Amino acid sequence: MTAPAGPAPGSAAEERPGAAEPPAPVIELQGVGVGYDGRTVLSGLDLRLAERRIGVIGQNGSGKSTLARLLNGLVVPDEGRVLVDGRDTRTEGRRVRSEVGFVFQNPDNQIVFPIVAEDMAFGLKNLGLPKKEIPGRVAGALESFGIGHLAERHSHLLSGGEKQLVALASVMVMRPRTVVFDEPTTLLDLRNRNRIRDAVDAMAPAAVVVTHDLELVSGYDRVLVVHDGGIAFDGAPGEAVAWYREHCS
Amino acid sequence: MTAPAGPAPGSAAEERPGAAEPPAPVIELQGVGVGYDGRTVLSGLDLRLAERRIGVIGQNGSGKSTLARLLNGLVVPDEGRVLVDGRDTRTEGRRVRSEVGFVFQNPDNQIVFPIVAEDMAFGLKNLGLPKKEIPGRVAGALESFGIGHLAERHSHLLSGGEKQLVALASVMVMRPRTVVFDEPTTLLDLRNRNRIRDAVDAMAPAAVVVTHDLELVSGYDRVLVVHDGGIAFDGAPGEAVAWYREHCS
Amino acid sequence: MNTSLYVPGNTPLHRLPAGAKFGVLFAAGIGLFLLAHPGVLGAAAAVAAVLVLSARAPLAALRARLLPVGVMLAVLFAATALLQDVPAAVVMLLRLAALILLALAVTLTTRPADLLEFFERLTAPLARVGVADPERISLGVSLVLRFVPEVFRRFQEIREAQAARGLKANPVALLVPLIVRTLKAADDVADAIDARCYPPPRRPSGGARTEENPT
Amino acid sequence: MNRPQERGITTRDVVLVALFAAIIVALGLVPPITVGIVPVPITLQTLGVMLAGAVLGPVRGALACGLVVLLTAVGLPVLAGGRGGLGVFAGPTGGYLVGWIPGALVTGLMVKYWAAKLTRGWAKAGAILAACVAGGIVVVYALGIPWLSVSSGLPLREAALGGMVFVPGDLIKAVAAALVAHGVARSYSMELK
Ligand SMILES: Nc1ncnc2c1ncn2[C@@H]1O[C@H](COP(=O)(O)OP(=O)(O)OP(=O)(O)O)[C@@H](O)[C@H]1O
Ligand SMILES: Nc1ncnc2c1ncn2[C@@H]1O[C@H](COP(=O)(O)OP(=O)(O)OP(=O)(O)O)[C@@H](O)[C@H]1O
Ligand SMILES: O=C(O)CCCC[C@@H]1SC[C@@H]2NC(=O)N[C@@H]21
Ligand SMILES: [Mg+2]
Ligand SMILES: [Mg+2]
Repeated sequence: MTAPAGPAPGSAAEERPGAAEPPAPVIELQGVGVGYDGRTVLSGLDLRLAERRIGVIGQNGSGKSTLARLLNGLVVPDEGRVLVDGRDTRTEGRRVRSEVGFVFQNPDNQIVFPIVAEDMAFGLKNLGLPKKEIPGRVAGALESFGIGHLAERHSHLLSGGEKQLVALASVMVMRPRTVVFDEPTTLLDLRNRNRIRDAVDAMAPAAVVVTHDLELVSGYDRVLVVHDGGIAFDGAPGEAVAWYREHCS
Repeated sequence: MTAPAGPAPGSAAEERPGAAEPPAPVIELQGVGVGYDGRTVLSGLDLRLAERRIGVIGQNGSGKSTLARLLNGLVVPDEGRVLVDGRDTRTEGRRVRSEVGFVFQNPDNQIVFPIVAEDMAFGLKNLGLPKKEIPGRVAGALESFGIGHLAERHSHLLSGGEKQLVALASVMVMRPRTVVFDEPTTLLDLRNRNRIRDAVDAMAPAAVVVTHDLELVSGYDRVLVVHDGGIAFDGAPGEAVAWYREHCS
Repeated sequence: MNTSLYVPGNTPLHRLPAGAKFGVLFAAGIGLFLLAHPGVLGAAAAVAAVLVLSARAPLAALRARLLPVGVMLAVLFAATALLQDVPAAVVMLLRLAALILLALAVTLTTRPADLLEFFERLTAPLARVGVADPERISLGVSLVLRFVPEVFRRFQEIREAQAARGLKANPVALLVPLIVRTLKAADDVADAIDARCYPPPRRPSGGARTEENPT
Repeated sequence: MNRPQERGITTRDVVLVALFAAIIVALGLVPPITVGIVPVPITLQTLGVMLAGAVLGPVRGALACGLVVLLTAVGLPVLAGGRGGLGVFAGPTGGYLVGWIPGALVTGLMVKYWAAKLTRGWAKAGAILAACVAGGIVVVYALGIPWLSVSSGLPLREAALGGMVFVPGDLIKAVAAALVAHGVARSYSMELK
């Protein structure tokens, strides 16, 4: 019902490797409301996201995925607007999506071509990158996640963890400045989950991570709890998780 | 690599409600080996399962789902045999499946009828139950999980948690003596996960639960760690989880 | 979505057995094509419309269902009027409207389960000579109803995933993962069905299926 | 294979047939276009018919189409534009609709016994295309055009000429179906049946 404003956005000092990263784009939600078939999912949302690691938690159906999709224009608001570095996601969707990448829960959805390298190249061709540059970029992205050896493999025959890493690489190859993750570790075991966690922690772009895995966000700069159509809590990870455990289980 | 035999099967005393349960069927694996397309997944497995709550953990691709499917004859071994109360799953598959129910990870793929009540009735029809008895049994099973109000709803419009409860109820309505679960909570949030956990804890039949959620199995009688084609550890939950954390992450 | 066409309720049409409704629909289908009198056809269409309304379906659902049909009929009407003449077009319009509304009335008020049972009885003679297996047909039918919304949802997920990678909508790029995912899902669905002891024990009049373990 | 033995049509076959029928139905949710004066819609569902044969094989492909036809017959709105019911069979598109069944069968036979045996990528894709054209166009039209003539009262020649408006669209669909089927075969190996 009520949506108590949490403490001010986290201010945890950052000591991440590769500190020379470009600043994260500023994502602003102004009076945002979204509904499906007339049923309101999120309403009156005002948010300014600029931290490098932001977690989003909340119950099934609370609207986390909807919020995530708003950030790069996959969903456009019914009311209000979403600005990424001042660009409206409604009118400049394609441009916004080239800056804000998205990794989904189920990597199968993202795979278009059967061979890993082919699939990654496909995304770059769509960006209009010169042909000559593509193989280098693809190899580089795969290497940076330690999966160079998968380049010629069949995407659909990879293990769950490998697939998720490939999906992540296929987004990173496009050099987004922020990556939004919607439950990237749900299908994974401990080791694969840790691989993804480490990959996310180490990567240069900023990240917004939607997850049910409350440990994942423990070192983040800021955590939002989505509840009852709004952000019910907004603050440091420890307090956010405590609030969520108390109010939502 | 090595598969040290763990300590003897757990012996934790049981204090579960509804203690008048029928004894769990005894499931025996004798020299079981399984592979797909010539690649060995499990080999030389000898196991005797008779505890009321058994957990199975292990890495992605280690063969947990394969092991689970062996227990009710959905997969039959290439070598050796699986006996449920002395019945071979290869030759008496149908009979075994009426005693050993199965709940899958993804409820989207196990609810096969468009209306909830129809889906519940499906298994009962397959058991050859007289038509008149079906509606009563269906209503009873739904009530026992507190989801009587969902009977006439469209399956595809349920939330993830509701779907998994319906899937569970549609197995329980067949009155199995053991239920095998293959990661029943992976797609769920905290609250829905707890609903499923509580439902599993409270139900009368015995349970074998495959999961990546290590907390889920903490109160179980026995936990198996599947690794490198065999059972690498077999014992009490705390030790099994510790072994898994140490060797597999 | 087509699975939500059935509207739970307790109107007289709901209570009528599925077989009777289909019998009437079938007979009407043939009858309406033998008739060509606009008055009679108009009356039939009116009766059909009343039957649809008697199902007490939400108006929004009805409108969504009837709109595309209306457009199709309008085009057909124009085509027939141009190619032949207006009276012929009127006859065609009333005839098809009557049939479509009747079919809709049946769909709105018949539970898929009842519909399936009716198929089973309908195909029983075929089953006896081993051509069809009623059990399998009815399972197939309900699976289609169950999975159309699922396929649609997956389609949207895939389109979204591709848009997020900057891809423009491309039917080939959309369909390949959709079909691969569907083929993979089929394994899980089949397992879930087998796990619930499918197929049912053979009935005395049953089909020609070979049981895994007779007795 | 370590699944329990089952003879003939397995549960998995039933599920594959049904799920593919669901894809064909879902393709009908994309709004159909009606061209000119010929009262038959251009629909993406024919793409699904070609795919059913090419991906599942002749028997399962034909069964998937048969299931869609059955659902239509009992009055479910499974065709493009939310149409269904016995009226469709009596209407101008009834012949095409019934033609889907042998159409998928022929496509499936050609893919199974010819295209699938080719090894070079482009040769295989070309053979699948030929199979889609033969089954999804030639066979479907062979039933569709005569019935169009009967139900609309047009002479056969005019009906055939009118039917030609679908050729460009159907050729594009055949190319798309061949590319998709080829892509699927590369991603997921499955025996055709
Ligand atoms: N495309 C859609 N059409 C209709 N309703 C939708 C759609 N997407 C989401 N919803 C509904 O909106 C609500 C919020 O959905 P959303 O997916 O954002 O929740 P979530 O917090 O991500 O849940 P989960 O933890 O289960 O992923 C839910 O009630 C859902 O059913
Ligand atoms: N039907 C199949 N055909 C071919 N290979 C298979 C099949 N099912 C499983 N496998 C392979 O067998 C191995 C074990 O699979 P299984 O599904 O049992 O693992 P799991 O422990 O359940 O993994 P996860 O935690 O990801 O669910 C994997 O390498 C998998 O790729
Ligand atoms: O929807 C119907 O009423 C049946 C479909 C008939 C459509 C035919 S099939 C061949 C040709 N190609 C099209 O795109 N439409 C027609
Ligand atoms: Mg979500
Ligand atoms: Mg598994």
